Amino acid sequence: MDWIDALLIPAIKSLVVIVVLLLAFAYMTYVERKLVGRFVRRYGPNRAGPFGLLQPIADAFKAIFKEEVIPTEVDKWLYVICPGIAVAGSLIVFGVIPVGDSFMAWGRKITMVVADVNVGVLYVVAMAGLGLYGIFLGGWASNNNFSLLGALRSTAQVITYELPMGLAIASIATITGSLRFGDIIAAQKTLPLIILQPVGFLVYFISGMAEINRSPFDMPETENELVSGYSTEYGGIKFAIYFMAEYINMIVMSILVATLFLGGWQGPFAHLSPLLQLVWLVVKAAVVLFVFIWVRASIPRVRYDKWMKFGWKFLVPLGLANLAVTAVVVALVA
Amino acid sequence: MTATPLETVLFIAFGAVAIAGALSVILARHAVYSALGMLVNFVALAAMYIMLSAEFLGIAQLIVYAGAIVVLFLFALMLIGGRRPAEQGRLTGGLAAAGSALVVVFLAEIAYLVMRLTGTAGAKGTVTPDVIAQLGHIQLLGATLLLEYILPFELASVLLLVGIVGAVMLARARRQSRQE
Amino acid sequence: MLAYAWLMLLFPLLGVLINAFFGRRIGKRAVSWVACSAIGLSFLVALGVLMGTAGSTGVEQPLFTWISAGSFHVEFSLLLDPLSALMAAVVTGVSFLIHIYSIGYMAEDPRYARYFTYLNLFVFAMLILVLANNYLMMYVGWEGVGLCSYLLIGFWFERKAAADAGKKAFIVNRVGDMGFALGIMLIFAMFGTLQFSEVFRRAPGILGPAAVTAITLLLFVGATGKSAQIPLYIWLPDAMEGPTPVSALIHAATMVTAGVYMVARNHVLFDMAPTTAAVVASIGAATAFFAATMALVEKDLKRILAYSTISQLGYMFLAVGVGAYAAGMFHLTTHAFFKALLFLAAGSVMHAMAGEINIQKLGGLREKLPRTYAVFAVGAAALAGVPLFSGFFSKDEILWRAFLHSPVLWLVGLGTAFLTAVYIFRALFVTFWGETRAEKKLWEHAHEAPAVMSIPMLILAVLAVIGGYIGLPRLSLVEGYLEPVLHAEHAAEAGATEWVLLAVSALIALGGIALAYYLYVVRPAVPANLSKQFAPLYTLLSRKYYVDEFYMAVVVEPLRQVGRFIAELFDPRVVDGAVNGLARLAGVCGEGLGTLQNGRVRSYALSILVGVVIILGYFLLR
Amino acid sequence: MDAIRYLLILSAVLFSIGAAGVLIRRNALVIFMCIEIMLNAVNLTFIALSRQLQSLDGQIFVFMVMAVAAAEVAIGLGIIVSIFRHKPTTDVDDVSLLKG
Repeated sequence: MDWIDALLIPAIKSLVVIVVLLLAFAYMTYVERKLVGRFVRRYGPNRAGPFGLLQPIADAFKAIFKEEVIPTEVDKWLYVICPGIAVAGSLIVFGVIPVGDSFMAWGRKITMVVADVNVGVLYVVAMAGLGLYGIFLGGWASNNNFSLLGALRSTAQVITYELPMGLAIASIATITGSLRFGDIIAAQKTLPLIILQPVGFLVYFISGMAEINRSPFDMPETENELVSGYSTEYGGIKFAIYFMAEYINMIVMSILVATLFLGGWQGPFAHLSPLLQLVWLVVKAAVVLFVFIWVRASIPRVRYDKWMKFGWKFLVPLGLANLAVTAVVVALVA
Repeated sequence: MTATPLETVLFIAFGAVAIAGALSVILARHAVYSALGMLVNFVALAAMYIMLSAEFLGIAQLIVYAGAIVVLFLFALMLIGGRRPAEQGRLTGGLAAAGSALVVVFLAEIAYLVMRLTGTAGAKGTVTPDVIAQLGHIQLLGATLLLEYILPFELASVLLLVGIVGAVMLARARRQSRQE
Repeated sequence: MLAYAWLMLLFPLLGVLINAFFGRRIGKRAVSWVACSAIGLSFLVALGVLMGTAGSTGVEQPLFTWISAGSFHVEFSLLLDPLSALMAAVVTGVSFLIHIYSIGYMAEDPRYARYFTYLNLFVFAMLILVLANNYLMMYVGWEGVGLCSYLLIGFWFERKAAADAGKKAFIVNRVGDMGFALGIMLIFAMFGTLQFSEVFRRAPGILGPAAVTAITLLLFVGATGKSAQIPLYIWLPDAMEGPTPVSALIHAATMVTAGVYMVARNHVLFDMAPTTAAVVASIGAATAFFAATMALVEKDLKRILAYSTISQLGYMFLAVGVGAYAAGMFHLTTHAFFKALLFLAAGSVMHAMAGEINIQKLGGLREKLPRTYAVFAVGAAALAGVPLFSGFFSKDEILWRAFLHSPVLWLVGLGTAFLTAVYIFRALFVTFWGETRAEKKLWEHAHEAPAVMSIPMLILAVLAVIGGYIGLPRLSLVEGYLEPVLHAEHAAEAGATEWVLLAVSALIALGGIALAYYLYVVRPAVPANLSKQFAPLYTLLSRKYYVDEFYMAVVVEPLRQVGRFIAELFDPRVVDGAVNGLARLAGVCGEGLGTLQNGRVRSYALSILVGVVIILGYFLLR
Repeated sequence: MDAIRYLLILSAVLFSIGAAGVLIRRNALVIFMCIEIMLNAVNLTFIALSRQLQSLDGQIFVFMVMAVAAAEVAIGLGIIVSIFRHKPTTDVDDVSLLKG
């Protein structure tokens, strides 16, 4: 193994991933606005470019050229750095998710994952926890009660829903016998895990939506109670970066759901071409994303205390029961 | 054990980060920055664990320490006056001086002890990094934990249960006293 | 069956545990079921063991290692041989009957469950004593039965007399137990083991005449305590304060015979010590006679029976003292039947008469309590040695063996037999014949006991009659059965002499009964006159030879003085002074050290660090 | 390069920093954080020696330490918060009811 394998190729892969994700973020905003518009019988963005396709670019310019305002009473250092932490946490998660099998290029076998590590799924959980600090500390640094409350809520919510999520992942690990994404995908060659783990899927899906603070579970930024939660004091490019983190989280979550429960890049004829594998994954993730947006457009926001109760008193026990049943069944079958 | 130059560089880098984090815990003006320093320290240590072929423990370090414990600390900070200006609290007086001096002596003693170690002495087990890479760290650790150390493992789970109950009781106290 | 012998111990233990922990909750019915079925099952096992051990010289059945410390090794093992099997069968059998009797007798008692717990515990301890294969285990059982005896004598502890009697029994027994314990220690010192079989096997080689005499004498001291022989008999009459079934079980049939059993168990040693044997025989004979004289004038029915028990135990010691161990065990068995019967009958009288036990306030109960009267008469006949009743055979066996050994002992025994017949029929006549002297209310209220009480009495009555036939001189089942253990030499001459002696003792018994009939039925005034005429003798007898007073003056009072000295001077000044001084010292130290505890966590942490640095430094510089 | 020594020294340095923090800070929460630093320094020692001795036993210790630390933090912070409720301070020197 020389330095090309050790450093250069991962670096290139990372760069590709980051660029793609940033682009995907930009057009996710467009897609979401379009879709939500349709759900409520509006058009959505349709001014900039054909079908409003240039709208994200316009938004980016607007954010970049807005005046930089840093309120006087904030903790400046943290206030500036926190959006970065948030988006880094979102991006870094993607490093362990395979988007395809592998292909040959320039005489090297290149796997379609930045690093397929042994404990990949746990890595995802750990990194999601780190990204949280961006929101938490950002809210605190803003020196604003609404921000702080939003930050606290966000943290509590993420910690709460990490538990059922972990339990669902444990069920998967029990069945596949591995925490490596490669193995988990391989285990779904014949049957996607959603068939074997319907309850686990449900638990994971709900927890996932809570993890990424999606409406109707966007407790940290409930406009009618907290103005805009942790991002109240943020504007311009810094707000855009938070926004970016949120959408990237959403994309990553959809890909995680697709990978863990829907068979990942596998599909009919997927073995023919790496490109086809990528397409399968994107299609599956798109379906999940569509559901995310659909839920947002259809269901009103829940109340915070009820939402926490739901997590602790329903989802965690459900996840535990699911894990117990899974363990017993696996022990009996194996 | 030998290390490649890349590993050496990374060791030194992470070590420096860990020390910087630890120092900022005790030197930071505001407790939130202390917590941040602690977070940095934990993450650096997690990276070192992974490099020392203890991947699972590295990730567990991230999840448990960075993901939960530091968050809990920050929560406690927010609950008891996160908005207050910095606590003026590094210490003054003889106690601190004596303490610092003692710590230096202690460090010197340990350093002397470590340097006096007879190199790579000690029984060599069977779990080499190659074995770990081959069988998987989490699998090995899981087998050891659930076969050889099942009793301590169960005891740890009981301990955690006690922790949960204790935390709930401490949290309930307020609600009751408010009702009174 | 022998393999299951441990069940014999298990059942009573289970009974104890169940009744001790749940007795108050499960109700009286369940308590009695548990207790009685425990003993009943135990009895069945004991019967099986009795069959199983016939002809064997003994099996040792290790259950577990009890103590293993260096060279000191004690197994918890059962010794199953004819001797222990016979004793176990008698103990469990009689206990079973008395348990059932107790259901009726104790029915109204508020501490019902506790009573049965103690009773079961007693059986458990007694079986340990009996089945022990070593001295230590036997000692445990020995103390266990002593404890139960204490608890049961003082069962109605609200009554001062009962509490005092319990204490007296316990303390007097301590004297004997100390002798026993010293004997055991001596044995361990000589042999290095406490296992019976080992000790007996090696005894001829190791023990000199002096050592064996010392050991046997010490063991016999223990026996005099438990079996109420001179000079330690004084606790037994007082023990009658306990519930009557307890008197029947513990203080007549089983526990008090433990001394006899122990001597029989150690017959190898006693055979080697002629001096001790002579002492045992003499004390036995003397106790038999003196206790009988005291029984002559006693007014309390139960105490009459208590003196009778002491007297009969004297017979047993007389038997084992002259080497007739089988005869002693035989008498032990028959005595268990008829004495338990007599006590139960006395209990039935008390039950009928609301606890009245003074025979001078009874009388004429024949009409009211015909069944009780009948069984009491059977028991009395057996005790008196009326021919064809069980006591006749066993007592005659002892007298004959005593005659072979020494005519003097035989004469004393014969005199005792006469007195026995007189006092027991005195009790019978005064209680059941003539006009009643009871209070009218009591008299009208008197009623026969319920079936649960009378059936055990009937069974015991049958046993009291036929129990003797197992030991007929010709048949000699007991002797033959015990032979593998005791190696009793058969008396060679079973000719004319034996028949003459048989006739003599029969005549003596009948003569005694006749005298009692004359004195207490035909001429009731005569005894009163006699007591006036021989006032000093009467007083001497009725004051029990002033033995209690003698002990009071010689032993108890000096001890009290010492105690008072300790309590008033030594304890407050020296002991309390030392304790208080230490406490004050601790207080002063605490005051001083308290300044270290300044409540500042960081200074504590600093102290810890100082310690760490010092310890590390020590290891570095070493 | 004898990496184990440097790892042990690093661990000792971290531990000493934690110990110093306990001694020179007043804020109960910061002291608590310092204790966590010390625990982590010990964990590093365990893992380094586990690698050196090629045995997993040390890592089992770390696992247990993590479990204990999680319980300890939950309880410890609960205690600190409830102390704060009674007496609004986080200065350990103000909490000295157990003074001898």
